[in-house]
Amino acid sequence: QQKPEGITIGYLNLVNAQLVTKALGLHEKSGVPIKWVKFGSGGDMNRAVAANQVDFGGVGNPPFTLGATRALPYKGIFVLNMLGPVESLAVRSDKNIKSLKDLAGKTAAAPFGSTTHYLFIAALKEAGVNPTDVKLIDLSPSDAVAAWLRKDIDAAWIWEPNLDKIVKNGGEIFLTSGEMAKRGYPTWDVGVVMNDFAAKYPDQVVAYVKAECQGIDYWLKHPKETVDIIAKELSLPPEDAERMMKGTTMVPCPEQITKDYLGTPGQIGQFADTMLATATFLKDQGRLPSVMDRAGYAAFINPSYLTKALGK
Amino acid sequence: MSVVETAREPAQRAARPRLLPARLRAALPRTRLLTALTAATLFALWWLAAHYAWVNPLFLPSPKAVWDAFVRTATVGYQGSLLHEHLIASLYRVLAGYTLACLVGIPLGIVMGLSRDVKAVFDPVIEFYRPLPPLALYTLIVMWLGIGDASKVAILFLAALPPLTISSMHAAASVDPRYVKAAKSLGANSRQLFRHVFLPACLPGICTGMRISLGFTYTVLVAAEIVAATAGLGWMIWDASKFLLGDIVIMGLFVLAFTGMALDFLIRLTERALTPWRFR
Amino acid sequence: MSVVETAREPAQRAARPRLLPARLRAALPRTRLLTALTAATLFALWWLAAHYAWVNPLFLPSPKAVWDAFVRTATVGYQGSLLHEHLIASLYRVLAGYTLACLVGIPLGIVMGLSRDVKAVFDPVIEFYRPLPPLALYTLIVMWLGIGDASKVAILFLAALPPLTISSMHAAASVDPRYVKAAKSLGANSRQLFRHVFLPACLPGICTGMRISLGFTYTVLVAAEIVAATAGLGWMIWDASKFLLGDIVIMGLFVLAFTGMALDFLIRLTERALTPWRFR
Amino acid sequence: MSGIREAISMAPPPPLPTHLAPAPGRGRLQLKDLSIAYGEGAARRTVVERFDLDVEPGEFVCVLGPSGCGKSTVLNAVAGFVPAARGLLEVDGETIQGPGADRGMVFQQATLFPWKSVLDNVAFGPLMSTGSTSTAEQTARTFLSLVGLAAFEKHYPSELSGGMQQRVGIARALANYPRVLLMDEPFGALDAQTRAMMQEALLNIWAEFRTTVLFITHDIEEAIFLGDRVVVMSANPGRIVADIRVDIPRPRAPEVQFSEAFVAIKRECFAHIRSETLKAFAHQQNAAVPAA
Amino acid sequence: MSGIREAISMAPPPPLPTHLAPAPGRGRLQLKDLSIAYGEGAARRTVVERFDLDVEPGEFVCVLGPSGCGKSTVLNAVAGFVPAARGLLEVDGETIQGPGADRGMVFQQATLFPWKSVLDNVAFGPLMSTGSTSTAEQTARTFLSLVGLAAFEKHYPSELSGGMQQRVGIARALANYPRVLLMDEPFGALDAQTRAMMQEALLNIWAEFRTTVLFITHDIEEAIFLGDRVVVMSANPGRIVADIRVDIPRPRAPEVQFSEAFVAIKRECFAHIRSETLKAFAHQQNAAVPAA
Ligand SMILES: Nc1ncnc2c1ncn2[C@@H]1O[C@H](COP(=O)(O)OP(=O)(O)OP(=O)(O)O)[C@@H](O)[C@H]1O
Ligand SMILES: Nc1ncnc2c1ncn2[C@@H]1O[C@H](COP(=O)(O)OP(=O)(O)OP(=O)(O)O)[C@@H](O)[C@H]1O
Ligand SMILES: [Mg+2]
Ligand SMILES: [Mg+2]
Repeated sequence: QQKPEGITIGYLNLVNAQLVTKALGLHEKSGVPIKWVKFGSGGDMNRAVAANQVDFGGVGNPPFTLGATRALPYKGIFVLNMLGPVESLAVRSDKNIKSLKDLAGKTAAAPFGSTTHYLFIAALKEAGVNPTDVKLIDLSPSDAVAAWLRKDIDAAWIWEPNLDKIVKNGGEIFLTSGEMAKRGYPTWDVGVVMNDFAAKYPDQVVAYVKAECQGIDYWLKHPKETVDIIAKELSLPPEDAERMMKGTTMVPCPEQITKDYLGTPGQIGQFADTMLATATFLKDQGRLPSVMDRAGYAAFINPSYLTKALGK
Repeated sequence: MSVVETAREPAQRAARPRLLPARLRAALPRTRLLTALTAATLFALWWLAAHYAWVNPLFLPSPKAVWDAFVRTATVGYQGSLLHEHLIASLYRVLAGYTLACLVGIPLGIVMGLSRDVKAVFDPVIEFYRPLPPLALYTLIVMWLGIGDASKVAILFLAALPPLTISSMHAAASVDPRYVKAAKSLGANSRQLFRHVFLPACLPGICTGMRISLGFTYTVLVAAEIVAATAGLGWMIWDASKFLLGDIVIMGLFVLAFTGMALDFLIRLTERALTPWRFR
Repeated sequence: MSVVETAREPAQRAARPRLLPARLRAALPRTRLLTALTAATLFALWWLAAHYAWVNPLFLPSPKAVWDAFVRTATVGYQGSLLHEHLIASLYRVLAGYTLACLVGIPLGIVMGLSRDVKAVFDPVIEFYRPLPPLALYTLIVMWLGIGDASKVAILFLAALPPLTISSMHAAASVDPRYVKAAKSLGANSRQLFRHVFLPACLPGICTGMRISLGFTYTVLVAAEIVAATAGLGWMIWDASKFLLGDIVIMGLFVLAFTGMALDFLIRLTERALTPWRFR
Repeated sequence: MSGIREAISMAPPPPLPTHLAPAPGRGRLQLKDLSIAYGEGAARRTVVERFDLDVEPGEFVCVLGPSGCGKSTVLNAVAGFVPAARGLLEVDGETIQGPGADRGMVFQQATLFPWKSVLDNVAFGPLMSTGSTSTAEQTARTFLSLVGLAAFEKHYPSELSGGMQQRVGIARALANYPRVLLMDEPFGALDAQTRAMMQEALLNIWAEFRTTVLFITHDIEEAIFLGDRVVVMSANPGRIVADIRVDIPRPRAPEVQFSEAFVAIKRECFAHIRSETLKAFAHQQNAAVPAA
Repeated sequence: MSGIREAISMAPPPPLPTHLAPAPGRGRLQLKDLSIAYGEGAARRTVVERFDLDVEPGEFVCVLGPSGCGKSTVLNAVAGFVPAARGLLEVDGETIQGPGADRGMVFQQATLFPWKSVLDNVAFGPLMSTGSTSTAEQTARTFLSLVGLAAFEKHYPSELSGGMQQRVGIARALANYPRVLLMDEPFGALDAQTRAMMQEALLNIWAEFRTTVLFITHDIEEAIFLGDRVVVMSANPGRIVADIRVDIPRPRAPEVQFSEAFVAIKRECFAHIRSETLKAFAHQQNAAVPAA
């Protein structure tokens, strides 16, 4: 089995151990030239996948569900990160918002198509609030800050580092993505590989996952150094980088193949359930024409490379 | 019939073979036929590409799928608004931004054309911001004007302004001074000069600027609507593209294109109405 | 000095009071002074707004912060590329798309101007896609051409094409037939006619189109670079705005504006070089 | 004489309304020791120098001269567009301060407003002074009939031939009842035949409406055919070198050009003009020869 | 005669190189029973009818006629731009098939190429035929001297006066050694004095370079002053109504216009032209009167 001439890795504009892997050059150690391409959103990543422009990538659960339902040729192979307080719903502290019900009639923002958009609707539904009672608008995190400062919006479910700007300007954290995960709505980003690439170079995929696992280990063992890496990679102040790290959960590789995450080949874990839930949500939203069953989504998760990498 | 040939043209016309009877030829001029043929060919290619899946159907849905999306959006709606509501929301923004730009840009341009001093003040400002992509300005504008229609209208306004101002300026600066002389020697005072001579003399140039400006403004529609919109053609396309809804995207593109052509046609009519002497 | 007044102008000039000695007046014409004054006023306003925090510094950083961002980006870089690397990446894309558009659009436009049949085939296609916002096309283009430079160049190409084609078409269609007649009666054959008469006669119109087109192409830069770029001014601004790095955004806008004005200047020079007879 | 009327379908002009009748004795034009200069500082150049001209009310004076000798400059000074550097400029004893409706102007290219109909063009002057559209249009109709173009009132200028446009231009200038009519090569852009027609038409109009006319031309025959006097100017700077009375009785038919009196005056003008022209050409040519 | 040479600073022309000497007997132009029509179907209108003209080699023939009578149409037919509906069109016995370098053309507006220098404009014809820039430029220099503009070879046309432009236009046409020179009101846009200068200059050039000339004009004096023959055309459709031989000896000075022979021919032409013009005007006016 030969090695590929080069590998294109698409990575997301957010904080996780992949930045460590990139900064430490862990993939480059395999000797294959690596091209790193940064994507602003999972939607852009999906487009690149559809155009067969990357070999590896990363997407959040809504774009992954979307891609799976529309049969994009990729598989989820490891957990990039679980989203905790790095993504939170912040509300205006002086508006006396005690429960989600108090948001009725207020204007709130979330970037549509993102994990927070999904969580926002889910949270409202769970609290018995009709989502249409809240004026939910599509704003990117930076625009949400601008709108917040102008007092155009009273709540926003966005992520760091912009979340902090809202909190510092009269906002308070009301609900975090981590809490939603505990209530059964986990949100995550998953690393994916293109089907063609995996079929041609399975060993390379295993090596890739192995290197990612090293990055995760480094993150967990050397938080201080990681802060510096992240700050440098994203051109952010270290405080922001540190806060963002704290809000993001890295799952050690051995844990990833438990039922709470990917599961094992043949017995896919909770990620498939999340996908099904997300698909149902998107369908309700009118943004997905149809929904597959759980098995359909499970077929898009392939933990076998990870098990091989872990030597099991 | 080329310009290179025009010198011989009128007489040669007589020699052209006539394949169709006169009445049919009048109804179906050659160029119309060719245009129709082009459209038909492109459509056929699209149909074939979709039918034989030469292209991923996610991005190039079949004509049928696009038509279905059209019907669905027109009757059921997309994200809570019917197609015509999206259209109206967009048209309102475009026309509001454009009209405002006309109200500001045309007088400003005229004054700039008349006075070198005023030009010296405003010209660098306009030349400076003109090359800036509207997308790059957009967070700043949200900050100033919020997430309502105001910020969208402002982006469209900013896009519409430079072509209007620049062409009004040129129009005003190039008014034939002989008309001014003639009017003065006929006893016109400054106010009369402006109203009866200056303004109509500038109108053709201003109309051209209005046409260019409207076309340009229209291409900024999506950029203007990606912020906090809940309806609008541009937003619909943007939103649908996030969710890989190719049929909605293509359908939206068609609606945009036809609306754009219709607006261009309308402004040509306006031009005719405003400067009838040029079309006699 | 207004056009309305031109009729009396030359003689009145003598009567103007002279406040500055002749040499100073020559070096500092009134309009230059006014322009400098405008720039200074705007700068002062900016400084004051930042200093007294009239505007949230997240969105309007102080001139000092912007300058620091400039120095930092120029020496340390932003996201792995130095400022000049961002600039070069963007210029490369703009010029590649634009050059391609010139290579396609100018000949196509000329042929369209010469032949009604060719015009009938291509005109509707161009008129159809012209109003489409580049952002709306972007999903499709990324899909066709991927995330590399090709898709960015393609978006810029598509933006550059219509103004070039349309103005070349008008230029070709409005070549004075008397020149053609003169050349023919001097014994020019078709090839010579094209090279010695037709092409130079079209050049002024084509140059105008080239200027308009480059200006328009430039405003599409951010839209072209928002997908999967790793360098480029447009991408830098877009990426920085996501992280609310106002200093980088504003710095980027300045670089964009100055580069845009420099490109415009360059194309004016080219115009002069290509059509020297118009500048005597 | 009847030929031209028929050819350009001019009805015999309606009798002028009494208020239109020329005020006798109005329209005396006096230029005394007039000098005009262009430019500033070192570039200042005197274009017209020591120009003396007295025009009687109702007189038709033609000014001849080589190109660039300052004919238009003098006319523009009378019109009030160019100030005199020195000397006196008076109409009926009033010093000329600036452009005004009392001096009507007709230009070489008919400067009709393309955006106004023929009627509105002619009504322009009356509208400016009275402010009433209906009065202005009524006056305009009278003058359009006078130049034989009543049927074209709804046309735009671009729909008329060059000669017709010039006739509208004349009507427009006359509709203001000017004391002096200033004409700067009004027929210079017309072909020879149209030009001849227009000359006859102008004389017919002037016969009805005896205003003072200052008429500039390059064409010796035109000057003699039209004028009571022909004034010949020199070049660099423009001065009067000859002032010739044309004693050919009116009304004049085109055939007068073959009369002895006509040919005699023509000979005289020709001699003056030719020497001035040769001087002017030599001057021009030398100025234009490149340094290279 | 020396006046004009000095005035436009024309050196006495260099003796023509031998290859430039006019080929004797070349340039016979024959139009027989020529008819030309424009338009198609119902709109087809015959503009020129039964036009017969024989021009000897080296003869200077002027065509006079009212505006719109078809003068340009005939010229365009000879130039090869407009096909004949009927009849014969021959130069030296060869039927005219299309435009060609053997028939040089000079237009009313000098159609110099604004993007070429004066030299390159004149060199255009030779360059087209020889393909060699240096040969072409050499020829062009000869002809520029011929028209007295050698010093202006590097200028662009827009930097020249109207009269100079026309001289370049003539040099450009001559540089092809045409058998026939076709001139369509070449001096129509010039002022009277420049026009007179240009007429003299043209006669001087033609004296050196005796090519056949077909010269169209509105101006009776111009036609008589220049031509060996004056042909007068009627309007609607254009036919020849008079063909008058001008027996005034050459070289002609401008003063010939006062000679008896000249005035006699002028009278004759005038009578023809005037009646034709009145007809043409009446026709035009009726056609133009609006339905409204
Ligand atoms: N606005 C001006 N500024 C400077 N010089 C001028 C101006 N107008 C005219 N001149 C110069 O004044 C001189 C006389 O010009 P003017 O137009 O009066 O001549 P003209 O006799 O009317 O010529 P033409 O017969 O060509 O119309 C010319 O040398 C001209 O170049
Ligand atoms: N290309 C054409 N198509 C149709 N009719 C034409 C065309 N060119 C000329 N005509 C008509 O043919 C007639 C003669 O035109 P032509 O230009 O030969 O006249 P002319 O004698 O040169 O007039 P002028 O003295 O005004 O130049 C006119 O009635 C004109 O309208
Ligand atoms: Mg003049
Ligand atoms: Mg003609």
